Amino acid sequence: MSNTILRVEKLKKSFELSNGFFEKKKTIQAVSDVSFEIQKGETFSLVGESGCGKSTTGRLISRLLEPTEGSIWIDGMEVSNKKESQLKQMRQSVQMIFQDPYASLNPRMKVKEIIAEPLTIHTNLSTSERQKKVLEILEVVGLSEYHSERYAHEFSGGQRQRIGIARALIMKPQLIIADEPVSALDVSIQSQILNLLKDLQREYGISYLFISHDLSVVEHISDNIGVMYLGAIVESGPKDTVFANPQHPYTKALLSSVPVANPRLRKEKIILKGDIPSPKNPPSGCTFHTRCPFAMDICKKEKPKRQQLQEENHFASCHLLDQ
Amino acid sequence: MTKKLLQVEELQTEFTRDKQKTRILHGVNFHINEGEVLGLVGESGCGKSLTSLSIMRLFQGTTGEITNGNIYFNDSNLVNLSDYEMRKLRGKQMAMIFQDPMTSLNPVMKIGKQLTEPIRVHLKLNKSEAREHAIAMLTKVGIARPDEIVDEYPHQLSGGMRQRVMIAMAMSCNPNLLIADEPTTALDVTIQAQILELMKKLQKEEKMSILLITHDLGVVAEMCDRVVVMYAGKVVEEASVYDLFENPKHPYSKGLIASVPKLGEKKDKLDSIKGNVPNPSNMPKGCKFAPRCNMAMPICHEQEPACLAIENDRLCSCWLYELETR
Amino acid sequence: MLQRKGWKILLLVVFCAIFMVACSDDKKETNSSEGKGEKEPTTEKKEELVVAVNENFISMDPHNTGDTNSNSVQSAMLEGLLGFDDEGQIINVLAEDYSVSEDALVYTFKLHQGIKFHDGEDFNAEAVKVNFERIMKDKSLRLNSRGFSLIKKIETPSEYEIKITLKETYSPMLTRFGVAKIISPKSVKENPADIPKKPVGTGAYKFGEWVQGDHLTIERFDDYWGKGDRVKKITFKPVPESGSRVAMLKTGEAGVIYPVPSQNIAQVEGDKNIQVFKVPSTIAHYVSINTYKKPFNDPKVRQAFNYAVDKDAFIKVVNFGLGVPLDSIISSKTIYYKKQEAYAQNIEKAKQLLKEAGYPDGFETEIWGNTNSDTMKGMQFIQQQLKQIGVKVEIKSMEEGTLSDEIYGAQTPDDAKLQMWYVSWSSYASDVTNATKPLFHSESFPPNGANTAYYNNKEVDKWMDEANSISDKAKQEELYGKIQETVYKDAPWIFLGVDEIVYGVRSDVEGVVVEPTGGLDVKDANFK
Amino acid sequence: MLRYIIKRVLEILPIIFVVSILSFLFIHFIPGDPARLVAGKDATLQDVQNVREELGLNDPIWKQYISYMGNLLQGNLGTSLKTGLPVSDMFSSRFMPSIYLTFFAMIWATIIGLLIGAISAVFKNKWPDYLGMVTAVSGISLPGFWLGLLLIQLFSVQLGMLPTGGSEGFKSYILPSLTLGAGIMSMIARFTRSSLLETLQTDYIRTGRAKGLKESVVIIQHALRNSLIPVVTIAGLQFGFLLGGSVVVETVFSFPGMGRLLIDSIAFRDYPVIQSALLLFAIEFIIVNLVVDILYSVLNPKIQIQS
Amino acid sequence: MNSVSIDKNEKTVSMQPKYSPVKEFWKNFRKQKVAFIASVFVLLLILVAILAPYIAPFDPYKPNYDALLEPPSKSHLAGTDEYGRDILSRLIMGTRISLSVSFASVFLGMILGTILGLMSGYFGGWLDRIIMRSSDVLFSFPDLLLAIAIVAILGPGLNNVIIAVTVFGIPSFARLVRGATLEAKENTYVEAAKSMGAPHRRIMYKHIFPETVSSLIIFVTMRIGTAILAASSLSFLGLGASPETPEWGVMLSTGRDYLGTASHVVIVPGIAIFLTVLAFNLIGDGLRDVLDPKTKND
Repeated sequence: MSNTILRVEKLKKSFELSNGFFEKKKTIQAVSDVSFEIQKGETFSLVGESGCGKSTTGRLISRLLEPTEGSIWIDGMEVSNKKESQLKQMRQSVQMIFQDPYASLNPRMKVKEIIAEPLTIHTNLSTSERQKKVLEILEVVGLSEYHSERYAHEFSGGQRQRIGIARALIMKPQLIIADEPVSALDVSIQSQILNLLKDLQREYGISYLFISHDLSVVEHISDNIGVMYLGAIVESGPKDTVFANPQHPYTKALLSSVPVANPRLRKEKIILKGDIPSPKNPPSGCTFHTRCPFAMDICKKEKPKRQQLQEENHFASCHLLDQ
Repeated sequence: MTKKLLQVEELQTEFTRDKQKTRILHGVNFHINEGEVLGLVGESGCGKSLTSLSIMRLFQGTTGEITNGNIYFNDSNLVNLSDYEMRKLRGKQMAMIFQDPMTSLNPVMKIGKQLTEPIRVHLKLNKSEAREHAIAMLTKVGIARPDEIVDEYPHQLSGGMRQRVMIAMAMSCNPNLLIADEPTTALDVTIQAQILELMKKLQKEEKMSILLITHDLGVVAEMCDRVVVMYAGKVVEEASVYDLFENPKHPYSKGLIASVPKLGEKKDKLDSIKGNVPNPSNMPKGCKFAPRCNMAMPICHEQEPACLAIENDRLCSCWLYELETR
Repeated sequence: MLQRKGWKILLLVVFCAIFMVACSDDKKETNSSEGKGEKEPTTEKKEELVVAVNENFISMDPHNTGDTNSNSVQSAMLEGLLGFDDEGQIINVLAEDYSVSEDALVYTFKLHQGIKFHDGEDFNAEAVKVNFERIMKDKSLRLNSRGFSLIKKIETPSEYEIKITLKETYSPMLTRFGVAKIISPKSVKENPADIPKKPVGTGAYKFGEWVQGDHLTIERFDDYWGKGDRVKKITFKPVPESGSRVAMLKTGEAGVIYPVPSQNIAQVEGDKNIQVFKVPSTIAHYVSINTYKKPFNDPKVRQAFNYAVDKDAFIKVVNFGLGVPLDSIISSKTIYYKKQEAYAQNIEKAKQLLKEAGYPDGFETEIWGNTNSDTMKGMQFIQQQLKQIGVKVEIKSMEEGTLSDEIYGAQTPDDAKLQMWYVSWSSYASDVTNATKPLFHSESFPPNGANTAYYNNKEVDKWMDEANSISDKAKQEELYGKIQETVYKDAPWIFLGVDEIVYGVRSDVEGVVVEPTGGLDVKDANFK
Repeated sequence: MLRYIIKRVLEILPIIFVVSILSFLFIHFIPGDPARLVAGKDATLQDVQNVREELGLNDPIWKQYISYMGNLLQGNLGTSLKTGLPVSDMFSSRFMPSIYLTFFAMIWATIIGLLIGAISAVFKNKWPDYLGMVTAVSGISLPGFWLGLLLIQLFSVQLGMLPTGGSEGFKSYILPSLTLGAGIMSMIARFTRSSLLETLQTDYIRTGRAKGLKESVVIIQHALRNSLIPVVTIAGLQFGFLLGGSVVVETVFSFPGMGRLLIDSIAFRDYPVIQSALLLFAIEFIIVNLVVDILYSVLNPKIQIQS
Repeated sequence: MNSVSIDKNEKTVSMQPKYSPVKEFWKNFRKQKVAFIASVFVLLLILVAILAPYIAPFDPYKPNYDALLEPPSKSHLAGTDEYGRDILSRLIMGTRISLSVSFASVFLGMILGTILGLMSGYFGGWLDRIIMRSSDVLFSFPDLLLAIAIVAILGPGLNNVIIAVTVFGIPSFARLVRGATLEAKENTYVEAAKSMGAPHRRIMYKHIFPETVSSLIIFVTMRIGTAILAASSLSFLGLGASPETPEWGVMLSTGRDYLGTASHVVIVPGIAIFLTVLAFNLIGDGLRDVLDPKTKND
């Protein structure tokens, strides 16, 4: 168990919306049921479409948001019930990388300041010591001293994302939460960053919580994956198992929807009907039943339970599995 | 055998800022046949969207202008048409859909009104006829309750529905050419699959040509007959979709295809193209791809290669082949 | 969706409605103003006189009026037992005759008979009694505190005779009987709330309409008991902007304007259609100096100030050359006025006096005043003048309410922060008591009166008290002569000037008079 | 819709309540004793105290407030300390002229402002734009009272075309509303311009052009309405500015309106009048903003008013 | 670290001169010709304000009762006023007063408003509600009345004018900064800082406040114009500077009686106010074009 860097159990998050004084409050279930764990040095990916709660999950784990229910253990320590002042340790060992390399770097700070910010917050290092560390880490992510004196917006997307990675790396974290780190990048740059992330993992033994909507990217980088739909993980397991043998109809549809970059492999797709329901009023029972091609009566009424499948660590929540 | 519907020749487009002209398109050449889906791929900033805007001549409110080249569409040269003639074409013979269906519809105008606008202008139908036509179009693009949707506002629809409305609007006057600029980029995968399916179906039914602009090679592979690859304001390669994916010629195309992670493909490391896309105001000399090219030769940094036919229906703009064919 | 459209229409309708109301209203008014006939030259005799004044009318309640303009309007409609002539001296009006007892406590009036109020009520002793009792009872009325609270009893020996007994002597009482206009007893009893809005009196004109802030109209009362021919209708308009008033007179839009702003006199004086009248007033301008405080407790300092200020320059710079120097403690129009030898400007002498007082290099002080542009101008003038003798004056112009709080907030002379106050004072020409006692009597220190100079001279106090307790005019004159002499020498003020009132009248208008108090008398106004 | 309005009005009530308390405190906080001002400079202490007693100024402040509010709820605004007239009477002849004045100012400012703004945006960086913007910037840079004085000098005194003041007839509204509206006109012009420029950059405008619509149709039907949304908000907010500005303008033009009454009453510490006038101003401001909100929802379908 | 695919593509960066925000701003601002001229004008005004006692041709306080209300002439370029004082000299001295009053009140208002706005926008919740509701209430009183009330309470004088103008500027600043804060708060780098455990103070100071600066600069410039107008309006109503002060509003106010007879007394200071406010507004406009990303369109 000591090998587990992150464990999340029955995580829930609801937001309250109110339009004014006299309106009734509405609740949005952004995350309704998420449980998974990540081993040291491994990558776990959360994959799903917009509004499925994958980013919210990432923010909950990094404690940018307060979980409504459930627990989060990081390196054996429960952090979900701690106050911000008690999170100093966790703030150092868990770092984040964000989707938009344009918005996640303060345009008014020089690169060296950006990268050194965690050091400024958490350590008492002198300027020169910080500078030294910054230069080291720049080297690691493939930038040079020369870049450190410049502002982030002078760089291209790929370089910026490197800066973001350098910032996450400087505290030598155990876990990096990467929220769509490559989806804003062009393909040729995307592959550079993916390679860098993999190299860093190998070098430093970092674990990643990788959040993405892109199944191809996820397949490339992950060890384990969790597929989310409307706030819940509907299927999870080792990457190979899930990709080769998806059990949940949503996973199947998702996999089939991905356009394949090979004209010879054009195939009949499972086209889901309709749109993703709004989390403001999620469907009853299995939240997927409105779009599921195999929906049965029971799906409308009962929430399916999470089930262990044949292969190790492969879970799914679907009534079909009971048949 | 097949008739060319649109032919773009040496298209050059420039923007002016602070009295300085920046050329974004450096002579773009390609054509679209009737009933064909042509993919225009490239990374951000390569000028693919600007190519489409140049074809539609949608430069109002910007400083963009076409400074050279010809665009032949149904035998008329769009570059020479008056604004009035151009307006007659737009929405009628050439229609366009855009990347973001959220912002492409007017938020304060009912769907019906927005849909009937081109119908009334181009087909000269009266109000109720236009409305009926609009409802028919909505049905055609697979929108449930079309007669209610026409009286709703865009924000009441989901992203997928909005893109369907955009498609209905584009298709309403039965255009010969549909320019789809990243039509599914803003959509989720499952919705993207729906929209692509719809476009395929409509293309077959209406026998129109589509110019599909995208950065997603997967979408290209799924949709297109032929592909044009652009880099830094120029076409670097043109080939049938099969040829391109199986045997890309230009080093850029090669790199691009290799760097995409593909489902089911197990690779520890992805191939990638080093460096970054050059800044349009600061283009490298010679072949614009040379600084990033693994196979660059001295000449590549000096002189720009011409676009040459290297096989049947294949064009490539690279010194590797130019030297070969010589 | 229909709902949305419905709303648009509703909004539109509301907008249009407001527009139409606005426009229709305007049209009506425009028509009526065009119909006034002033603009179209007609040979017929004009029937409406427009009088433009500088300020809004405050109230039409004659027992509660403090402002000149309201008073002017009232005096055309309402009459008192007594009244004032053009020089401001007391004459009989509704009273045929009157007498005052030796001890100055009992006033007996014989009334005119056969006079009717505008509402048809008879004028008689009972009516007077009702009026006076109203004033006695309601302490919030201005006149209550001015004499009427001293009334012990009112008797009506016959229908046209009334006898009033005071608790203590109060020499301005006669003036008060002139000020206290008599209104119909019916309105006092039945409609007291209407008195400030539409008074009913016995005067030559009866109330027409009053659109607050815009105009007030009075109409000729054809059953008036008095003599004379007069114009049918008079409209008073408050026009505070000076330039506008002048423009109205020039175009004939107004037949009378009052006052003519001094800086504009030149513009109208040459006009043959316009007559400009200048009338000396009872309005005295002065700077009261806190004699209780150092360095002003030394009369030399105060005299030095008086020598430092050039009164002629004051009149030229601040008053546009209008007015006369204040050469006593009261204006020349006030009864018992006695001219003193004025302090002529003499910088050397002033400096000498300061030196004698121990301030060879002057000192710093401050002057207070309200935010009127005239006051501010006057204060600046004082500042400039005193600078010549090395006294640095800081100007503090305060908003009226704040100012009165600062001045009257001081409960004892020790509390007073006041050093100098630029102010003016006016009282009825017939009422010398009010022109002296509140200003110089030691009982009148703020907050109990306006003796802001904290002038304290037991002898002067005694003279004033004596004059107040008798009805012998010759003796009074003597006493007031001594008072003027003593106080003027003591210089508790910087004596500046007495205003001249200027009013403009179109040449075809006659019978318009301004009294020294500043009241405009239009009851005999007519077109030639 | 009706429910929405009722709801909004209900929301207004507590604000009005707070405003009433604040304005009450505010006027009693200003130094100055109305009793002294009523009684006059020469009054003795006893006189002043009598007046104070008679006017109810000796009661504790909370008691005065309660009695004021009690009267208010019965529709009685109280009696002026200065004139002894009912406050409602004093308002009745001044309220509508003020409303017309602000209304005329608002209307011309909106129409001209929109026009200038739209022309400037359409001809961006060409001479109509420069001209329009110079007008607009000048409009907000002119001191209102100065402009008023100059207008009087020119149109009334020199040319004799228009009356210098008063509220008689439409003509007398022209100069004051011109003066009052100048600032707002400029604001609206500038906001319209920038808002329209922003709108013209949007995707849906491009869509409109791609449909083959005429440029005029694109601008008028698609762009203008969208750019009106922020303009309406600004115009609403500026209304408060108008109310404040009317104080100065009414003084300059000796216009018999609420603003001048308020100034006069403040000078005299006429508590009931100040209190009621402030309340009226606040209510006016709130109502205008309510109207703006409704207008906003008419213009912007995204703001759905639930019925 | 050989395994990391290093890419030091320095060329794309190094070809450009080193970026500096100040230089960039200067480069763009110089292109705003009108604003540039306006700022030269304002700089001149500031210079005049500093040197006022040395360049004023006459003593601005010294009366001359023999030369009242003289029209502009060779000796008195802008004529004399109702005490025969030289209007030009008063105008020059007035520059000092008008500028310092408006600068002081705007900067005070900015500091207080910014603190309130930052807190309101950043923390949200009840604090936000209280701050915003109070500013609503302030807004629902016509601002000039507020200023009148404050001056009435505090008494007249320039310092109190500054306080009054400050107070009625606070809500506007608070709103502006709150808006900018809400926007800046949405930036991912704020979230990034939070995820690193940065304390609120650091986030507000380092990440959010700088984002509000450009809108603040624009607003401050415009606000200075408004403050000049407000201060002179107060003076016009007799509630501002003491009457002998050569403050522009006072000059206008005392001069208005002579509009018909000696119009230069009113026109000259009016033009001074107008031009100064105009200049600040033009600078504000120019700054907006340079600093505000929303209006930047190529």
